[in-house]
Amino acid sequence: MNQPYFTYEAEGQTLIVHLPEELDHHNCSGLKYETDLILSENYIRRIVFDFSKTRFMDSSGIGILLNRYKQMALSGGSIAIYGAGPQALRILKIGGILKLMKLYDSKEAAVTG
Amino acid sequence: MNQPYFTYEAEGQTLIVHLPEELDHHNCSGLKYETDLILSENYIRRIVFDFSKTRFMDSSGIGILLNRYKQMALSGGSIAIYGAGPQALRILKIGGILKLMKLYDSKEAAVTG
Amino acid sequence: MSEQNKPEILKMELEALSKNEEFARVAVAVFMARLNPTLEEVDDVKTAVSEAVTNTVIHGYQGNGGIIYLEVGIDGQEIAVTVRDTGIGIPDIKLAMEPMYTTDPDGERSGMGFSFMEAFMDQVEVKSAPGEGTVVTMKKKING
Amino acid sequence: MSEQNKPEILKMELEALSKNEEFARVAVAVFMARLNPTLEEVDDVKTAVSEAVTNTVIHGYQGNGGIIYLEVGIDGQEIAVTVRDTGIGIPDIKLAMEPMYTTDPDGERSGMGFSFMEAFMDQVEVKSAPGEGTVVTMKKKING
Ligand SMILES: Nc1ncnc2c1ncn2[C@@H]1O[C@H](COP(=O)(O)OP(=O)(O)O)[C@@H](O)[C@H]1O
Ligand SMILES: Nc1ncnc2c1ncn2[C@@H]1O[C@H](COP(=O)(O)OP(=O)(O)O)[C@@H](O)[C@H]1O
Repeated sequence: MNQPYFTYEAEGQTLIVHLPEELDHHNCSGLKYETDLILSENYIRRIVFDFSKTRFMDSSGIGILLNRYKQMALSGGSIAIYGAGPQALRILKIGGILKLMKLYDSKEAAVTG
Repeated sequence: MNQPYFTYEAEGQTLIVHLPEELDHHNCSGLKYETDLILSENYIRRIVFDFSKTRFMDSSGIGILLNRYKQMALSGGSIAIYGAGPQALRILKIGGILKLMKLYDSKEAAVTG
Repeated sequence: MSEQNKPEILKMELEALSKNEEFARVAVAVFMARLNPTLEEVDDVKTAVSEAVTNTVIHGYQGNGGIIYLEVGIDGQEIAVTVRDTGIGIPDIKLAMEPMYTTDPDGERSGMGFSFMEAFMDQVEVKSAPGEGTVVTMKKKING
Repeated sequence: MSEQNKPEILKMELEALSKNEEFARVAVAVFMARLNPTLEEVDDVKTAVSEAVTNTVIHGYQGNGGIIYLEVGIDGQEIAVTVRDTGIGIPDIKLAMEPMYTTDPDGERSGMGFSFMEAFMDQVEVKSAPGEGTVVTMKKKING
Protein backbone atom coordinates (compact mmCIF):
# COMPACT_ATOMS: atom_id res chain seq x y z
CA MET A 1 0.00 0.00 0.00
CA ASN A 2 3.05 2.27 -0.12
CA GLN A 3 3.41 4.56 -3.11
CA PRO A 4 -0.05 3.92 -4.47
CA TYR A 5 0.04 6.73 -7.00
CA PHE A 6 1.96 7.95 -10.01
CA THR A 7 4.58 10.60 -9.68
CA TYR A 8 5.73 12.68 -12.62
CA GLU A 9 9.05 14.21 -13.49
CA ALA A 10 9.92 16.43 -16.47
CA GLU A 11 13.28 16.47 -18.22
CA GLY A 12 13.13 18.90 -21.12
CA GLN A 13 10.58 17.54 -23.58
CA THR A 14 10.53 14.16 -21.84
CA LEU A 15 7.92 13.21 -19.24
CA ILE A 16 8.99 10.50 -16.80
CA VAL A 17 6.12 8.63 -15.15
CA HIS A 18 7.10 6.73 -12.00
CA LEU A 19 4.65 3.86 -11.72
CA PRO A 20 3.22 2.57 -8.41
CA GLU A 21 4.10 -0.72 -6.67
CA GLU A 22 0.79 -2.25 -7.65
CA LEU A 23 -0.16 -1.24 -11.18
CA ASP A 24 -3.80 -2.29 -11.24
CA HIS A 25 -7.18 -0.75 -12.08
CA HIS A 26 -7.45 0.84 -8.64
CA ASN A 27 -4.12 2.61 -8.86
CA CYS A 28 -4.51 3.50 -12.56
CA SER A 29 -7.68 5.49 -12.00
CA GLY A 30 -6.14 8.97 -11.98
CA LEU A 31 -3.55 8.52 -14.70
CA LYS A 32 -5.57 9.40 -17.81
CA TYR A 33 -6.73 12.68 -16.33
CA GLU A 34 -3.30 13.58 -15.01
CA THR A 35 -1.33 12.80 -18.16
CA ASP A 36 -3.91 14.51 -20.38
CA LEU A 37 -3.44 17.61 -18.26
CA ILE A 38 0.35 17.44 -18.39
CA LEU A 39 0.40 16.76 -22.15
CA SER A 40 -1.95 19.66 -22.82
CA GLU A 41 0.14 22.13 -20.84
CA ASN A 42 3.64 21.03 -21.88
CA TYR A 43 5.38 20.22 -25.11
CA ILE A 44 6.20 16.55 -24.52
CA ARG A 45 7.97 14.51 -27.23
CA ARG A 46 8.68 11.41 -25.20
CA ILE A 47 7.13 9.55 -22.27
CA VAL A 48 9.33 7.30 -20.17
CA PHE A 49 7.65 4.79 -17.85
CA ASP A 50 9.63 3.85 -14.76
CA PHE A 51 8.71 0.34 -13.56
CA SER A 52 11.45 0.11 -10.95
CA LYS A 53 9.00 0.23 -8.00
CA THR A 54 6.36 -1.94 -9.68
CA ARG A 55 6.04 -5.44 -8.22
CA PHE A 56 2.66 -6.28 -9.72
CA MET A 57 0.91 -5.33 -12.94
CA ASP A 58 -2.17 -6.65 -14.73
CA SER A 59 -3.99 -5.83 -17.97
CA SER A 60 -5.06 -2.46 -16.54
CA GLY A 61 -1.42 -1.43 -16.89
CA ILE A 62 -1.41 -2.61 -20.50
CA GLY A 63 -4.47 -0.44 -21.13
CA ILE A 64 -2.85 2.73 -19.89
CA LEU A 65 0.37 2.03 -21.81
CA LEU A 66 -1.49 1.36 -25.06
CA ASN A 67 -3.47 4.55 -24.71
CA ARG A 68 -0.42 6.68 -24.03
CA TYR A 69 1.21 4.98 -27.02
CA LYS A 70 -1.69 6.02 -29.26
CA GLN A 71 -1.55 9.58 -27.93
CA MET A 72 2.17 9.87 -28.58
CA ALA A 73 1.94 8.16 -31.97
CA LEU A 74 -0.61 10.78 -33.07
CA SER A 75 1.75 13.63 -32.16
CA GLY A 76 4.82 11.86 -33.55
CA GLY A 77 6.32 11.31 -30.10
CA SER A 78 7.81 8.16 -28.59
CA ILE A 79 7.52 5.98 -25.52
CA ALA A 80 10.18 4.11 -23.54
CA ILE A 81 10.26 1.81 -20.52
CA TYR A 82 12.85 1.00 -17.88
CA GLY A 83 13.20 -0.85 -14.59
CA ALA A 84 10.72 -3.68 -15.23
CA GLY A 85 11.08 -6.68 -12.88
CA PRO A 86 10.18 -10.28 -13.78
CA GLN A 87 6.41 -10.07 -13.17
CA ALA A 88 5.94 -6.80 -15.10
CA LEU A 89 8.22 -8.05 -17.87
CA ARG A 90 6.09 -11.13 -18.48
CA ILE A 91 2.93 -9.01 -18.59
CA LEU A 92 4.57 -6.51 -20.96
CA LYS A 93 5.64 -9.34 -23.25
CA ILE A 94 2.34 -11.22 -23.28
CA GLY A 95 0.49 -7.91 -23.65
CA GLY A 96 2.47 -7.16 -26.81
CA ILE A 97 3.92 -3.95 -25.37
CA LEU A 98 7.53 -4.83 -26.07
CA LYS A 99 6.77 -4.78 -29.79
CA LEU A 100 5.63 -1.17 -29.48
CA MET A 101 7.95 0.34 -26.90
CA LYS A 102 11.64 -0.04 -26.30
CA LEU A 103 12.92 -1.37 -23.01
CA TYR A 104 16.03 0.28 -21.51
CA ASP A 105 18.36 -0.66 -18.70
CA SER A 106 18.39 2.66 -16.93
CA LYS A 107 16.56 5.94 -16.65
CA GLU A 108 19.37 7.76 -18.46
CA ALA A 109 19.29 5.35 -21.40
CA ALA A 110 15.49 5.53 -21.59
CA VAL A 111 15.49 9.34 -21.60
CA THR A 112 18.28 9.62 -24.17
CA GLY A 113 16.78 6.90 -26.38
CA MET B 1 5.63 -20.50 5.27
CA ASN B 2 9.40 -20.89 5.36
CA GLN B 3 10.95 -22.70 8.31
CA PRO B 4 7.65 -23.88 9.72
CA TYR B 5 9.14 -26.25 12.23
CA PHE B 6 11.47 -26.37 15.19
CA THR B 7 15.06 -27.34 14.80
CA TYR B 8 17.16 -28.57 17.69
CA GLU B 9 20.82 -28.24 18.50
CA ALA B 10 22.73 -29.69 21.43
CA GLU B 11 25.70 -28.04 23.12
CA GLY B 12 26.87 -30.23 25.99
CA GLN B 13 24.02 -30.34 28.51
CA THR B 14 22.24 -27.46 26.80
CA LEU B 15 19.45 -27.93 24.26
CA ILE B 16 18.97 -25.05 21.85
CA VAL B 17 15.52 -24.88 20.26
CA HIS B 18 15.33 -22.75 17.11
CA LEU B 19 11.76 -21.49 16.91
CA PRO B 20 9.82 -21.10 13.63
CA GLU B 21 8.90 -17.82 11.92
CA GLU B 22 5.28 -18.15 12.97
CA LEU B 23 5.04 -19.51 16.50
CA ASP B 24 1.36 -20.43 16.65
CA HIS B 25 -0.77 -23.46 17.52
CA HIS B 26 -0.26 -24.99 14.07
CA ASN B 27 3.51 -24.82 14.23
CA CYS B 28 3.69 -25.78 17.93
CA SER B 29 1.96 -29.10 17.41
CA GLY B 30 5.02 -31.34 17.32
CA LEU B 31 7.10 -29.65 19.99
CA LYS B 32 5.85 -31.42 23.11
CA TYR B 33 6.47 -34.85 21.62
CA GLU B 34 9.86 -33.90 20.22
CA THR B 35 11.25 -32.23 23.35
CA ASP B 36 9.92 -35.00 25.61
CA LEU B 37 11.84 -37.44 23.44
CA ILE B 38 15.02 -35.39 23.50
CA LEU B 39 14.81 -34.78 27.26
CA SER B 40 14.26 -38.49 27.94
CA GLU B 41 17.26 -39.56 25.89
CA ASN B 42 19.74 -36.86 26.87
CA TYR B 43 20.91 -35.29 30.08
CA ILE B 44 19.76 -31.71 29.53
CA ARG B 45 20.32 -29.05 32.23
CA ARG B 46 19.31 -26.01 30.23
CA ILE B 47 16.99 -25.18 27.36
CA VAL B 48 17.72 -22.11 25.24
CA PHE B 49 14.95 -20.79 22.99
CA ASP B 50 16.13 -18.98 19.87
CA PHE B 51 13.55 -16.41 18.73
CA SER B 52 15.74 -14.83 16.07
CA LYS B 53 13.63 -16.15 13.15
CA THR B 54 10.28 -15.62 14.90
CA ARG B 55 8.21 -12.77 13.49
CA PHE B 56 4.91 -13.75 15.05
CA MET B 57 3.93 -15.44 18.29
CA ASP B 58 0.65 -15.85 20.14
CA SER B 59 -0.46 -17.47 23.40
CA SER B 60 0.29 -20.92 21.96
CA GLY B 61 3.96 -19.99 22.24
CA ILE B 62 3.45 -18.95 25.86
CA GLY B 63 1.91 -22.36 26.53
CA ILE B 64 4.87 -24.29 25.21
CA LEU B 65 7.35 -22.08 27.08
CA LEU B 66 5.46 -22.44 30.37
CA ASN B 67 5.36 -26.19 30.03
CA ARG B 68 9.06 -26.50 29.27
CA TYR B 69 9.66 -24.20 32.25
CA LYS B 70 7.73 -26.54 34.52
CA GLN B 71 9.60 -29.57 33.17
CA MET B 72 12.99 -27.97 33.74
CA ALA B 73 12.01 -26.60 37.16
CA LEU B 74 11.14 -30.16 38.26
CA SER B 75 14.58 -31.44 37.29
CA GLY B 76 16.40 -28.38 38.64
CA GLY B 77 17.32 -27.13 35.16
CA SER B 78 17.00 -23.65 33.67
CA ILE B 79 15.60 -21.90 30.62
CA ALA B 80 16.91 -18.94 28.63
CA ILE B 81 15.76 -16.91 25.64
CA TYR B 82 17.53 -14.90 22.97
CA GLY B 83 16.84 -13.12 19.70
CA ALA B 84 13.27 -11.93 20.39
CA GLY B 85 12.04 -9.16 18.07
CA PRO B 86 9.47 -6.49 19.01
CA GLN B 87 6.31 -8.56 18.47
CA ALA B 88 7.57 -11.62 20.38
CA LEU B 89 8.97 -9.41 23.13
CA ARG B 90 5.59 -7.82 23.78
CA ILE B 91 3.94 -11.24 23.94
CA LEU B 92 6.65 -12.58 26.25
CA LYS B 93 6.20 -9.58 28.56
CA ILE B 94 2.40 -9.63 28.65
CA GLY B 95 2.47 -13.41 29.02
CA GLY B 96 4.63 -13.07 32.15
CA ILE B 97 7.48 -15.11 30.66
CA LEU B 98 10.17 -12.53 31.30
CA LYS B 99 9.61 -12.97 35.03
CA LEU B 100 10.43 -16.67 34.70
CA MET B 101 13.14 -16.81 32.06
CA LYS B 102 16.13 -14.61 31.41
CA LEU B 103 16.51 -12.81 28.11
CA TYR B 104 19.99 -12.68 26.54
CA ASP B 105 21.47 -10.67 23.70
CA SER B 106 23.14 -13.55 21.90
CA LYS B 107 23.19 -17.30 21.62
CA GLU B 108 26.57 -17.47 23.36
CA ALA B 109 25.36 -15.43 26.32
CA ALA B 110 22.17 -17.49 26.56
CA VAL B 111 24.08 -20.78 26.53
CA THR B 112 26.67 -19.62 29.06
CA GLY B 113 24.07 -18.02 31.33
CA MET C 1 -19.10 9.96 0.48
CA SER C 2 -16.05 8.75 -1.40
CA GLU C 3 -15.05 5.09 -1.74
CA GLN C 4 -12.46 5.81 0.97
CA ASN C 5 -14.90 6.53 3.79
CA LYS C 6 -17.88 4.23 3.49
CA PRO C 7 -18.20 1.41 6.02
CA GLU C 8 -16.94 -1.82 4.51
CA ILE C 9 -17.37 -5.45 5.29
CA LEU C 10 -15.48 -8.60 4.37
CA LYS C 11 -16.84 -12.06 5.07
CA MET C 12 -14.89 -15.28 5.00
CA GLU C 13 -15.67 -18.91 5.58
CA LEU C 14 -12.68 -21.07 6.16
CA GLU C 15 -12.14 -24.54 7.40
CA ALA C 16 -11.18 -25.13 11.03
CA LEU C 17 -7.75 -26.48 10.17
CA SER C 18 -4.75 -25.35 12.16
CA LYS C 19 -2.98 -24.16 9.01
CA ASN C 20 -5.76 -21.62 8.48
CA GLU C 21 -4.79 -19.84 11.70
CA GLU C 22 -1.96 -18.13 9.85
CA PHE C 23 -4.08 -17.46 6.77
CA ALA C 24 -6.81 -15.82 8.86
CA ARG C 25 -4.52 -13.40 10.68
CA VAL C 26 -2.57 -12.49 7.55
CA ALA C 27 -5.78 -11.91 5.56
CA VAL C 28 -7.09 -9.56 8.25
CA ALA C 29 -3.73 -7.77 8.34
CA VAL C 30 -3.81 -7.25 4.57
CA PHE C 31 -7.42 -6.05 4.68
CA MET C 32 -6.74 -3.50 7.43
CA ALA C 33 -3.79 -1.99 5.53
CA ARG C 34 -6.23 0.56 4.08
CA LEU C 35 -6.46 2.15 7.55
CA ASN C 36 -2.72 2.92 7.45
CA PRO C 37 -2.12 1.21 10.78
CA THR C 38 1.22 1.19 12.58
CA LEU C 39 3.14 -2.09 12.61
CA GLU C 40 2.24 -2.46 16.27
CA GLU C 41 -1.47 -2.03 15.56
CA VAL C 42 -1.27 -4.69 12.85
CA ASP C 43 0.48 -7.06 15.27
CA ASP C 44 -2.17 -6.39 17.91
CA VAL C 45 -5.02 -7.32 15.58
CA LYS C 46 -3.11 -10.30 14.13
CA THR C 47 -2.52 -11.69 17.62
CA ALA C 48 -6.15 -11.26 18.68
CA VAL C 49 -7.42 -12.87 15.46
CA SER C 50 -4.96 -15.73 15.89
CA GLU C 51 -6.25 -16.38 19.42
CA ALA C 52 -9.92 -16.39 18.45
CA VAL C 53 -9.40 -18.52 15.34
CA THR C 54 -7.17 -21.00 17.18
CA ASN C 55 -9.89 -21.36 19.82
CA THR C 56 -12.46 -22.35 17.21
CA VAL C 57 -10.09 -25.03 15.88
CA ILE C 58 -9.05 -26.48 19.24
CA HIS C 59 -11.97 -25.84 21.56
CA GLY C 60 -15.02 -25.06 19.40
CA TYR C 61 -14.54 -27.94 16.96
CA GLN C 62 -12.16 -29.95 19.18
CA GLY C 63 -9.84 -30.66 16.30
CA ASN C 64 -12.57 -32.36 14.27
CA GLY C 65 -12.98 -29.56 11.76
CA GLY C 66 -15.91 -27.35 10.88
CA ILE C 67 -16.41 -23.92 9.40
CA ILE C 68 -14.93 -20.74 10.84
CA TYR C 69 -16.99 -17.66 9.98
CA LEU C 70 -14.81 -14.56 9.98
CA GLU C 71 -16.15 -11.06 9.43
CA VAL C 72 -14.11 -7.91 9.26
CA GLY C 73 -15.87 -4.57 9.35
CA ILE C 74 -14.22 -1.23 8.84
CA ASP C 75 -16.09 1.91 9.82
CA GLY C 76 -14.06 5.08 9.82
CA GLN C 77 -10.89 4.22 11.71
CA GLU C 78 -12.47 1.36 13.66
CA ILE C 79 -11.94 -2.28 12.81
CA ALA C 80 -14.38 -4.92 14.07
CA VAL C 81 -13.52 -8.60 13.76
CA THR C 82 -16.09 -11.32 14.42
CA VAL C 83 -15.01 -14.95 14.70
CA ARG C 84 -17.85 -17.45 14.88
CA ASP C 85 -18.04 -21.21 15.13
CA THR C 86 -20.90 -23.69 15.42
CA GLY C 87 -18.95 -25.91 17.79
CA ILE C 88 -19.44 -27.09 21.36
CA GLY C 89 -19.92 -23.65 22.90
CA ILE C 90 -18.78 -22.32 26.29
CA PRO C 91 -20.84 -23.23 29.39
CA ASP C 92 -19.43 -20.46 31.62
CA ILE C 93 -18.08 -17.49 29.65
CA LYS C 94 -16.91 -15.53 32.70
CA LEU C 95 -14.84 -18.48 33.89
CA ALA C 96 -13.48 -19.15 30.39
CA MET C 97 -12.25 -15.58 30.13
CA GLU C 98 -10.26 -15.73 33.37
CA PRO C 99 -6.52 -15.51 32.84
CA MET C 100 -4.83 -18.95 32.86
CA TYR C 101 -8.13 -20.81 32.68
CA THR C 102 -8.00 -23.58 30.12
CA THR C 103 -9.86 -26.83 29.50
CA ASP C 104 -7.05 -28.13 27.31
CA PRO C 105 -6.40 -31.76 28.29
CA ASP C 106 -2.81 -32.14 27.03
CA GLY C 107 -1.60 -29.16 29.05
CA GLU C 108 0.13 -27.29 26.24
CA ARG C 109 -2.25 -24.30 26.28
CA SER C 110 -1.58 -21.29 28.48
CA GLY C 111 -5.17 -20.20 29.09
CA MET C 112 -4.18 -16.70 28.00
CA GLY C 113 -6.07 -16.50 24.70
CA PHE C 114 -8.91 -14.31 25.94
CA SER C 115 -6.49 -12.21 28.02
CA PHE C 116 -4.49 -11.48 24.87
CA MET C 117 -7.61 -10.57 22.90
CA GLU C 118 -8.51 -8.14 25.67
CA ALA C 119 -4.98 -6.78 25.93
CA PHE C 120 -4.66 -6.08 22.21
CA MET C 121 -8.16 -4.92 21.26
CA ASP C 122 -10.23 -2.08 22.75
CA GLN C 123 -13.30 -4.24 23.23
CA VAL C 124 -14.03 -7.98 23.30
CA GLU C 125 -17.49 -9.48 23.49
CA VAL C 126 -18.21 -13.20 23.72
CA LYS C 127 -21.54 -14.87 23.11
CA SER C 128 -21.89 -18.60 23.36
CA ALA C 129 -24.40 -21.38 23.92
CA PRO C 130 -23.37 -24.97 24.72
CA GLY C 131 -24.05 -27.18 21.73
CA GLU C 132 -24.63 -24.22 19.45
CA GLY C 133 -21.36 -22.38 19.15
CA THR C 134 -19.45 -19.25 20.00
CA VAL C 135 -19.20 -15.72 18.62
CA VAL C 136 -16.29 -13.49 19.55
CA THR C 137 -16.52 -9.84 18.49
CA MET C 138 -13.49 -7.59 18.90
CA LYS C 139 -13.11 -3.92 18.11
CA LYS C 140 -10.18 -1.59 17.90
CA LYS C 141 -9.66 2.01 16.90
CA ILE C 142 -6.73 2.35 14.52
CA ASN C 143 -4.88 5.60 15.01
CA GLY C 144 -2.14 4.89 12.49
CA MET D 1 -5.92 -38.72 5.19
CA SER D 2 -3.84 -36.13 6.99
CA GLU D 3 -4.81 -32.46 7.33
CA GLN D 4 -2.27 -31.81 4.56
CA ASN D 5 -4.07 -33.68 1.80
CA LYS D 6 -7.80 -33.20 2.18
CA PRO D 7 -9.52 -30.95 -0.34
CA GLU D 8 -10.02 -27.51 1.15
CA ILE D 9 -12.24 -24.59 0.40
CA LEU D 10 -12.18 -20.91 1.29
CA LYS D 11 -15.11 -18.60 0.63
CA MET D 12 -15.03 -14.85 0.69
CA GLU D 13 -17.56 -12.12 0.13
CA LEU D 14 -16.07 -8.76 -0.49
CA GLU D 15 -17.37 -5.47 -1.73
CA ALA D 16 -16.90 -4.53 -5.36
CA LEU D 17 -14.61 -1.61 -4.57
CA SER D 18 -11.48 -1.09 -6.62
CA LYS D 19 -9.31 -1.19 -3.50
CA ASN D 20 -10.42 -4.79 -2.93
CA GLU D 21 -8.73 -5.87 -6.18
CA GLU D 22 -5.40 -5.91 -4.39
CA PHE D 23 -6.84 -7.52 -1.26
CA ALA D 24 -8.39 -10.34 -3.31
CA ARG D 25 -5.24 -11.28 -5.19
CA VAL D 26 -3.05 -11.06 -2.09
CA ALA D 27 -5.49 -13.17 -0.04
CA VAL D 28 -5.48 -15.88 -2.72
CA ALA D 29 -1.67 -15.72 -2.88
CA VAL D 30 -1.43 -16.19 0.90
CA PHE D 31 -3.93 -19.05 0.84
CA MET D 32 -2.11 -20.93 -1.93
CA ALA D 33 1.22 -20.73 -0.08
CA ARG D 34 0.42 -24.16 1.39
CA LEU D 35 0.97 -25.67 -2.06
CA ASN D 36 4.60 -24.45 -2.04
CA PRO D 37 4.20 -22.69 -5.37
CA THR D 38 7.04 -21.01 -7.22
CA LEU D 39 7.05 -17.20 -7.27
CA GLU D 40 6.00 -17.37 -10.92
CA GLU D 41 3.03 -19.61 -10.15
CA VAL D 42 1.92 -17.19 -7.43
CA ASP D 43 2.20 -14.28 -9.87
CA ASP D 44 0.20 -16.21 -12.48
CA VAL D 45 -2.68 -16.82 -10.09
CA LYS D 46 -2.53 -13.28 -8.67
CA THR D 47 -2.77 -11.81 -12.15
CA ALA D 48 -5.70 -14.02 -13.16
CA VAL D 49 -7.55 -13.23 -9.91
CA SER D 50 -6.88 -9.54 -10.38
CA GLU D 51 -8.38 -9.65 -13.89
CA ALA D 52 -11.53 -11.48 -12.84
CA VAL D 53 -12.11 -9.35 -9.74
CA THR D 54 -11.46 -6.11 -11.61
CA ASN D 55 -14.04 -7.18 -14.20
CA THR D 56 -16.72 -7.60 -11.53
CA VAL D 57 -15.99 -4.08 -10.23
CA ILE D 58 -15.89 -2.33 -13.62
CA HIS D 59 -18.11 -4.38 -15.88
CA GLY D 60 -20.32 -6.57 -13.67
CA TYR D 61 -21.31 -3.83 -11.24
CA GLN D 62 -20.30 -0.90 -13.50
CA GLY D 63 -18.62 0.90 -10.65
CA ASN D 64 -21.79 1.02 -8.57
CA GLY D 65 -20.70 -1.59 -6.05
CA GLY D 66 -22.11 -4.96 -5.13
CA ILE D 67 -20.78 -8.17 -3.67
CA ILE D 68 -17.93 -10.19 -5.13
CA TYR D 69 -18.14 -13.89 -4.26
CA LEU D 70 -14.70 -15.46 -4.29
CA GLU D 71 -14.08 -19.16 -3.74
CA VAL D 72 -10.72 -20.84 -3.62
CA GLY D 73 -10.57 -24.61 -3.67
CA ILE D 74 -7.45 -26.66 -3.21
CA ASP D 75 -7.50 -30.32 -4.17
CA GLY D 76 -4.14 -32.03 -4.23
CA GLN D 77 -1.88 -29.71 -6.16
CA GLU D 78 -4.71 -28.05 -8.06
CA ILE D 79 -6.09 -24.63 -7.21
CA ALA D 80 -9.53 -23.60 -8.42
CA VAL D 81 -10.65 -19.99 -8.11
CA THR D 82 -14.23 -18.93 -8.72
CA VAL D 83 -15.14 -15.25 -9.02
CA ARG D 84 -18.85 -14.53 -9.12
CA ASP D 85 -20.93 -11.38 -9.37
CA THR D 86 -24.64 -10.68 -9.60
CA GLY D 87 -24.12 -7.80 -11.99
CA ILE D 88 -25.19 -7.06 -15.56
CA GLY D 89 -23.91 -10.27 -17.09
CA ILE D 90 -22.34 -10.88 -20.50
CA PRO D 91 -24.61 -11.15 -23.56
CA ASP D 92 -22.02 -12.84 -25.82
CA ILE D 93 -19.34 -14.73 -23.89
CA LYS D 94 -17.38 -15.84 -26.96
CA LEU D 95 -17.10 -12.26 -28.18
CA ALA D 96 -16.22 -10.98 -24.71
CA MET D 97 -13.34 -13.45 -24.48
CA GLU D 98 -11.76 -12.36 -27.75
CA PRO D 99 -8.41 -10.64 -27.31
CA MET D 100 -8.68 -6.83 -27.37
CA TYR D 101 -12.48 -6.87 -27.11
CA THR D 102 -13.70 -4.38 -24.54
CA THR D 103 -16.92 -2.51 -23.87
CA ASP D 104 -15.11 0.04 -21.74
CA PRO D 105 -16.39 3.49 -22.72
CA ASP D 106 -13.47 5.63 -21.55
CA GLY D 107 -10.95 3.66 -23.58
CA GLU D 108 -8.46 2.92 -20.81
CA ARG D 109 -9.03 -0.85 -20.82
CA SER D 110 -6.99 -3.14 -23.02
CA GLY D 111 -9.55 -5.90 -23.56
CA MET D 112 -6.90 -8.40 -22.50
CA GLY D 113 -8.37 -9.49 -19.17
CA PHE D 114 -9.75 -12.82 -20.37
CA SER D 115 -6.63 -13.44 -22.49
CA PHE D 116 -4.49 -13.03 -19.38
CA MET D 117 -6.69 -15.38 -17.36
CA GLU D 118 -6.30 -17.97 -20.13
CA ALA D 119 -2.56 -17.35 -20.43
CA PHE D 120 -1.87 -17.77 -16.72
CA MET D 121 -4.29 -20.52 -15.73
CA ASP D 122 -4.69 -24.02 -17.17
CA GLN D 123 -8.42 -23.71 -17.61
CA VAL D 124 -10.93 -20.85 -17.64
CA GLU D 125 -14.68 -21.30 -17.76
CA VAL D 126 -17.18 -18.44 -17.97
CA LYS D 127 -20.89 -18.68 -17.29
CA SER D 128 -23.08 -15.63 -17.54
CA ALA D 129 -26.65 -14.51 -18.03
CA PRO D 130 -27.57 -10.89 -18.84
CA GLY D 131 -29.23 -9.28 -15.82
CA GLU D 132 -28.20 -12.12 -13.54
CA GLY D 133 -24.45 -12.06 -13.32
CA THR D 134 -21.24 -13.81 -14.21
CA VAL D 135 -19.23 -16.72 -12.84
CA VAL D 136 -15.59 -17.20 -13.84
CA THR D 137 -13.94 -20.46 -12.78
CA MET D 138 -10.21 -20.87 -13.25
CA LYS D 139 -8.00 -23.86 -12.47
CA LYS D 140 -4.30 -24.38 -12.33
CA LYS D 141 -2.01 -27.21 -11.35
CA ILE D 142 0.73 -26.02 -9.02
CA ASN D 143 3.95 -27.90 -9.55
CA GLY D 144 6.02 -25.90 -7.07
N1 LIG E 1 -14.58 -21.09 20.43
C1 LIG E 1 -14.62 -21.76 21.62
N2 LIG E 1 -15.45 -22.82 21.75
C2 LIG E 1 -15.51 -23.50 22.90
N3 LIG E 1 -14.78 -23.20 23.99
C3 LIG E 1 -13.94 -22.15 23.92
C4 LIG E 1 -13.82 -21.39 22.75
N4 LIG E 1 -12.92 -20.39 22.96
C5 LIG E 1 -12.49 -20.55 24.22
N5 LIG E 1 -13.11 -21.61 24.83
C6 LIG E 1 -12.93 -22.06 26.23
O1 LIG E 1 -12.30 -21.03 26.97
C7 LIG E 1 -11.09 -21.50 27.55
C8 LIG E 1 -10.09 -20.38 27.66
O2 LIG E 1 -9.72 -19.93 26.38
P1 LIG E 1 -8.37 -19.12 26.19
O3 LIG E 1 -8.33 -17.99 27.16
O4 LIG E 1 -8.27 -18.74 24.75
O5 LIG E 1 -7.21 -20.12 26.56
P2 LIG E 1 -6.69 -21.48 25.90
O6 LIG E 1 -7.04 -21.47 24.44
O7 LIG E 1 -5.22 -21.44 26.12
O8 LIG E 1 -7.36 -22.59 26.62
C9 LIG E 1 -10.67 -22.65 26.66
O9 LIG E 1 -9.79 -23.53 27.30
C10 LIG E 1 -12.02 -23.27 26.32
O10 LIG E 1 -12.50 -24.06 27.39
N1 LIG F 1 -17.96 -9.80 -14.70
C1 LIG F 1 -18.36 -9.24 -15.88
N2 LIG F 1 -19.61 -8.74 -16.01
C2 LIG F 1 -20.02 -8.19 -17.17
N3 LIG F 1 -19.25 -8.09 -18.28
C3 LIG F 1 -17.99 -8.57 -18.22
C4 LIG F 1 -17.50 -9.16 -17.03
N4 LIG F 1 -16.22 -9.56 -17.29
C5 LIG F 1 -15.97 -9.22 -18.56
N5 LIG F 1 -17.02 -8.63 -19.13
C6 LIG F 1 -17.13 -8.15 -20.54
O1 LIG F 1 -16.08 -8.74 -21.30
C7 LIG F 1 -15.27 -7.73 -21.91
C8 LIG F 1 -13.84 -8.19 -22.02
O2 LIG F 1 -13.26 -8.38 -20.75
P1 LIG F 1 -11.70 -8.41 -20.59
O3 LIG F 1 -11.11 -9.36 -21.57
O4 LIG F 1 -11.39 -8.67 -19.16
O5 LIG F 1 -11.22 -6.94 -21.01
P2 LIG F 1 -11.43 -5.50 -20.32
O6 LIG F 1 -11.70 -5.67 -18.87
O7 LIG F 1 -10.15 -4.80 -20.57
O8 LIG F 1 -12.59 -4.88 -21.03
C9 LIG F 1 -15.47 -6.52 -21.02
O9 LIG F 1 -15.17 -5.30 -21.68
C10 LIG F 1 -16.95 -6.66 -20.67
O10 LIG F 1 -17.77 -6.21 -21.72
